[in-house]
Amino acid sequence: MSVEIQIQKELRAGERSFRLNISFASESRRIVLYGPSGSGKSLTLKAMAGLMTPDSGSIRLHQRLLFDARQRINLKPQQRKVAYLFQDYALFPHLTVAQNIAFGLRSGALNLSRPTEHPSVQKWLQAFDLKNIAGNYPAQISGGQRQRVALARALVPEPDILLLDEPFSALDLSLRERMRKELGELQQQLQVPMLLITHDPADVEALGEVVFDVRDGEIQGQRTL
Amino acid sequence: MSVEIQIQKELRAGERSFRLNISFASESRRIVLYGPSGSGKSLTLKAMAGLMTPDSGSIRLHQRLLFDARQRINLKPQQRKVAYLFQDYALFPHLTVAQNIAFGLRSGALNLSRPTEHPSVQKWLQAFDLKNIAGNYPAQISGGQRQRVALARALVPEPDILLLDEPFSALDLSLRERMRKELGELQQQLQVPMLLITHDPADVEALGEVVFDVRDGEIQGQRTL
Amino acid sequence: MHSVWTPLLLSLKVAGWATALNLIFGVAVAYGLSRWRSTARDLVDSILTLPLVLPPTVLGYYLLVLFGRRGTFGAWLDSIGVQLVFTWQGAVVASTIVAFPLVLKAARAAFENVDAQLEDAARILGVSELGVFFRVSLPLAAKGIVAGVLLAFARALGEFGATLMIAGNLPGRTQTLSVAIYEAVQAGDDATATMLVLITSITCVVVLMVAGRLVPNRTPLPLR
Amino acid sequence: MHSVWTPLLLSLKVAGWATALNLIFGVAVAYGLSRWRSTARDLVDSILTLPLVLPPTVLGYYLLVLFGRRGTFGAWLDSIGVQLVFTWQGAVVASTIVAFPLVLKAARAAFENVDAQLEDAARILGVSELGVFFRVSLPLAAKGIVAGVLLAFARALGEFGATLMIAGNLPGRTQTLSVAIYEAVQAGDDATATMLVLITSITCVVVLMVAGRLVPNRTPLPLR
Amino acid sequence: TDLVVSAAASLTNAFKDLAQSFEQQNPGVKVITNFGASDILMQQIVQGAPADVFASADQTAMDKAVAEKAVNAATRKNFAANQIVLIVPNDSKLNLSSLNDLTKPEVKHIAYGNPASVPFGRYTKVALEHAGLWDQVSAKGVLAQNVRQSLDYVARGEVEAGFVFATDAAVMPDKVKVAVRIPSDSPATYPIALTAGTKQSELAAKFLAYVLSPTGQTVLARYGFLKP
Ligand SMILES: Nc1ncnc2c1ncn2[C@@H]1O[C@H](COP(=O)(O)OP(=O)(O)OP(=O)(O)O)[C@@H](O)[C@H]1O
Ligand SMILES: Nc1ncnc2c1ncn2[C@@H]1O[C@H](COP(=O)(O)OP(=O)(O)OP(=O)(O)O)[C@@H](O)[C@H]1O
Ligand code: MOO
Ligand SMILES: [Mg+2]
Ligand SMILES: [Mg+2]
Repeated sequence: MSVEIQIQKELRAGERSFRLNISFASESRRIVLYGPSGSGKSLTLKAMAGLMTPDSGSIRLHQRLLFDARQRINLKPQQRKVAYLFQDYALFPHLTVAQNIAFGLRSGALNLSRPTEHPSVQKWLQAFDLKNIAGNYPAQISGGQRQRVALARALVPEPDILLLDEPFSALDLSLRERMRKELGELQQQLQVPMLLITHDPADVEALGEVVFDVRDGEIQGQRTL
Repeated sequence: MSVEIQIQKELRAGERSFRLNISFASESRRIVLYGPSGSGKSLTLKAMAGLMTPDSGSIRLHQRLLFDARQRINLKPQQRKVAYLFQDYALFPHLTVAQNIAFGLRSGALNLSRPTEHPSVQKWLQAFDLKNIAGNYPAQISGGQRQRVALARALVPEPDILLLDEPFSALDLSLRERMRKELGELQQQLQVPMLLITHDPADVEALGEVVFDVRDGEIQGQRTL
Repeated sequence: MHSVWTPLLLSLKVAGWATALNLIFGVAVAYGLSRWRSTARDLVDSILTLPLVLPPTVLGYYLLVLFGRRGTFGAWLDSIGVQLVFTWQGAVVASTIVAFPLVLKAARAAFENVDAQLEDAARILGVSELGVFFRVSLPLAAKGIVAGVLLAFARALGEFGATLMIAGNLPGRTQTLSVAIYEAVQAGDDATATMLVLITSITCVVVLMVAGRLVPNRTPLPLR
Repeated sequence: MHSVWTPLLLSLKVAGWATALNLIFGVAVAYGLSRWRSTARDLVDSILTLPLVLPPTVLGYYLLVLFGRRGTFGAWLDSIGVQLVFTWQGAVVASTIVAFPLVLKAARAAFENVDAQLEDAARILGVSELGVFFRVSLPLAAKGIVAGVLLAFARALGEFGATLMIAGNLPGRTQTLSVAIYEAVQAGDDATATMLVLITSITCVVVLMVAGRLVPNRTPLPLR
Repeated sequence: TDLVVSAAASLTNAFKDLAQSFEQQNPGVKVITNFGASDILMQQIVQGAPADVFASADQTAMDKAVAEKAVNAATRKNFAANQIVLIVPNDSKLNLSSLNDLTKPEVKHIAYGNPASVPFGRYTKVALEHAGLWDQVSAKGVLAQNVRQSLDYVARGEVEAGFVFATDAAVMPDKVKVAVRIPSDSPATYPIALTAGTKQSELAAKFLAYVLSPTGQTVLARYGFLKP
């Protein structure tokens, strides 16, 4: 199994509580999570990335155990080697577009000194049409530009899995198409699984092999395309 | 003319500069701005709301002059009576969903004391399916929930114009349809102009009468549906 | 040695007043400075930091010159019946001035950290500038401001250099805990000094901890 | 009266060292506290604020007892050839301790204001905790930290109570500007006092203004 | 070589002068003065501060230093004396001419040193106890931390009267005037001694001898100090 997840989590906020109880497994390398707003899609991705610790269950990626409540295994986000596109981007406001994209290329205490010269930064600046804003700060760019920067930043470190939370929602149709193609090619080339949250049927068609329907915190169904 | 805008602005960021030169006028009450990422749609809305001061030009709403560079007229955001949905929501992180929605109901130094009891707050909590998260803080809700809260907050004060920057981008299809309907009805009822930025052809079809194509900071064309 | 209650209560009264005054003035000036777009801003800010850089005794000396019966300002105060020298009100003035920069700097940094877009969002919703201040800027800056105010409280509680100068050392009337501690240490009365130091320290820790809890912490619990 | 240069340079040396030490320790402790999930956290924080609440002279007395040759710690320092009493290094220790809470509180408030999601974003990108600290938390907290550090510098420049106790008042060796001002005021030498006060004030304003400009201000220009 | 001399604050001007002339007579020697309240200087020395000579404004501080074995008791000598005086602002209209006048209701505040911690306060207390006025006066007391503060309060007219050393009263003849001289049967004598920890006792002893020498005594007399 390339991805195997089976987790429970109770979230309390104010008087309300939300119960997440997700379990699915798939050999497919192109998985789409589909479901209404507030159903638990983003939380599922967060659990995989190590940003949310489930109360119980386990998460397995290829044969690697990322999380297991019973065995008390809980890899740090750093060790999980995932690419994660935050639904609200989470760009570093104090770094330029190029520095944001290059961020994951160094794991130590210093930023890459000349980010625009690094080949993979160049590649994604080119691919996502960000060249002319490479020196700008996040506050100086448009919504769609931010989303593209966030995606490029996530993809640069060449991860073991791609976790993408609505990666194209802020983009116009032609850009969407172009980026779908880029992303599809990257995924093929890296041969890593991709978990995608989207509301756009065109994304499902172009990038999905298996679609899991999420509803009220549970997987309610599964379709293979 | 219900909306008449003709503005110029030069934006510099780092070595790059972007020139905004927007001019259009329309009697229509349902206007869509359509165009690729980074073309100047959000900036145009910001200029109308009074968050960006153009270098030259003027903005007129019904017969009211909101901005005129030559006459040195520049109404404060407070005086413009616009509803504005920020592309990135701009929810108040220290207030609950209900308090966020009720924010514009009071203009003084205090928040409304029992926001959930106010009829228009109740109405929008209901209409946008936010009832059960009314007491939660923005950090505790999902992306789509945030977008709906932001939209409800903008609509509550019953404004003279609706400026909506991709209001449904984070929503699933069925919710989108439902909200389109609600919004269309509100607009009809208030009889105020609506300026909508969207990438979704279904939005254009359902809510647009006139579509202006924005490209590289300029209006490049106009279609009437 | 008097009972320890008299100086303790006096200290709390003086520090409490000084803190309250600084909360109002410090926050107001900080907000003004953080919105003021002018190159003179940093100069004014630095000048307002000076009470911190002058040795308190020296500051107290200048206050005495200013507020004393023969000082220009003091003569006027005297004529309206206000007496600062040798009164606890004098101690409040001294402590307030000494602690002022702490609130100012903290509050200014906090205000400048508030996302301007949120303030704009409030304006568009028709909320007055006063409303923007009280409903957006202030609550979002609260954490930083409270940190500064607590520092100011501690500093006011510990102030004795300037206080000693202007409020004098009138046992039971203007002898604050700090002054009493100073006395005890000077007199080599280590036992009393230690006891007083413990009392001040405990008071301070208790006040800081209670006050720290009064600010609602809205940071959501992390999910892990 | 010596030339004013000697005490001025000495003051800058002492305040500079004290500021540098506080920058390192204050920021480190603040970061630790801001990440530490424990109820003891606020207690530790309040206790670390105590140097502010003790009258400096009293603090100086305790430092003297601790670091003096007869003190446990002082005896050990003596055995390795370090002498703090009557040396400028003693003044550094005193100023550092007195100003420590200013950096601590400011830095802690600043760190707690940093969006935790941004730190998580960095972790997911494989960046080590050290990298997260230096590349995300620290730059985003910089504004608040700098505000605190500048306060600490001003406070260290103005410190004389504790300094006088442990470092003494040795012209040319431990007589800082503040101590010299104090002495001039005591001696009734108003002219010298005023001159020295002006020098300190100008020095402080200049240092604060220059330092304030060293931090890159990344707030984007508002569009209006 | 450096010689560190810790001397009472009231000796500031006189000892600066002495230090200078001592340096002239002994080329290569640098006298480093450390002026402060006698009790603070004593505490510093007790805690092992590297001072060589201690000159105190009264016997109590020196006694404590001796008891703590911080000074070499054998070298202790009285080298000067001072007088406690009651001063009033120059423009005072109260006509105070004896200590008894301090009980007048017009006299609201009286400044003097804290007997618990400063020598001139201890002298004041002794004198007032002697006159049987301690209780009445201390009810109006404003405790100064040192002579100068007491002097300053009087000079500014913040208090109606105050006690200071005669040597200090002489510093501001245009602002304060002496109302009462305390009878000299309770003289304020200043002791000096070498510290126990001095590493250059020879040079320190030389300085001590210089203070006691006719030249030294002349200098002290110039600043208003009396013979011990
Ligand atoms: N920190 C939190 N504390 C409490 N409840 C939370 C928290 N984060 C999310 N929730 C709740 O959990 C549910 C699932 O949230 P999640 O973000 O996974 O939704 P989603 O499927 O991604 O929706 P969307 O498409 O709107 O982004 C929502 O009802 C949300 O309100
Ligand atoms: N504060 C700013 N300073 C400088 N340039 C800016 C600033 N804000 C936006 N820009 C630039 O202006 C251009 C138009 O931005 P705008 O936000 O209007 O785009 P948009 O049409 O809304 O795009 P999107 O669909 O991606 O949100 C972009 O190229 C952007 O980089
Ligand atoms: O000379 Mo003293 O020690 O201030 O009384
Ligand atoms: Mg989501
Ligand atoms: Mg936009």
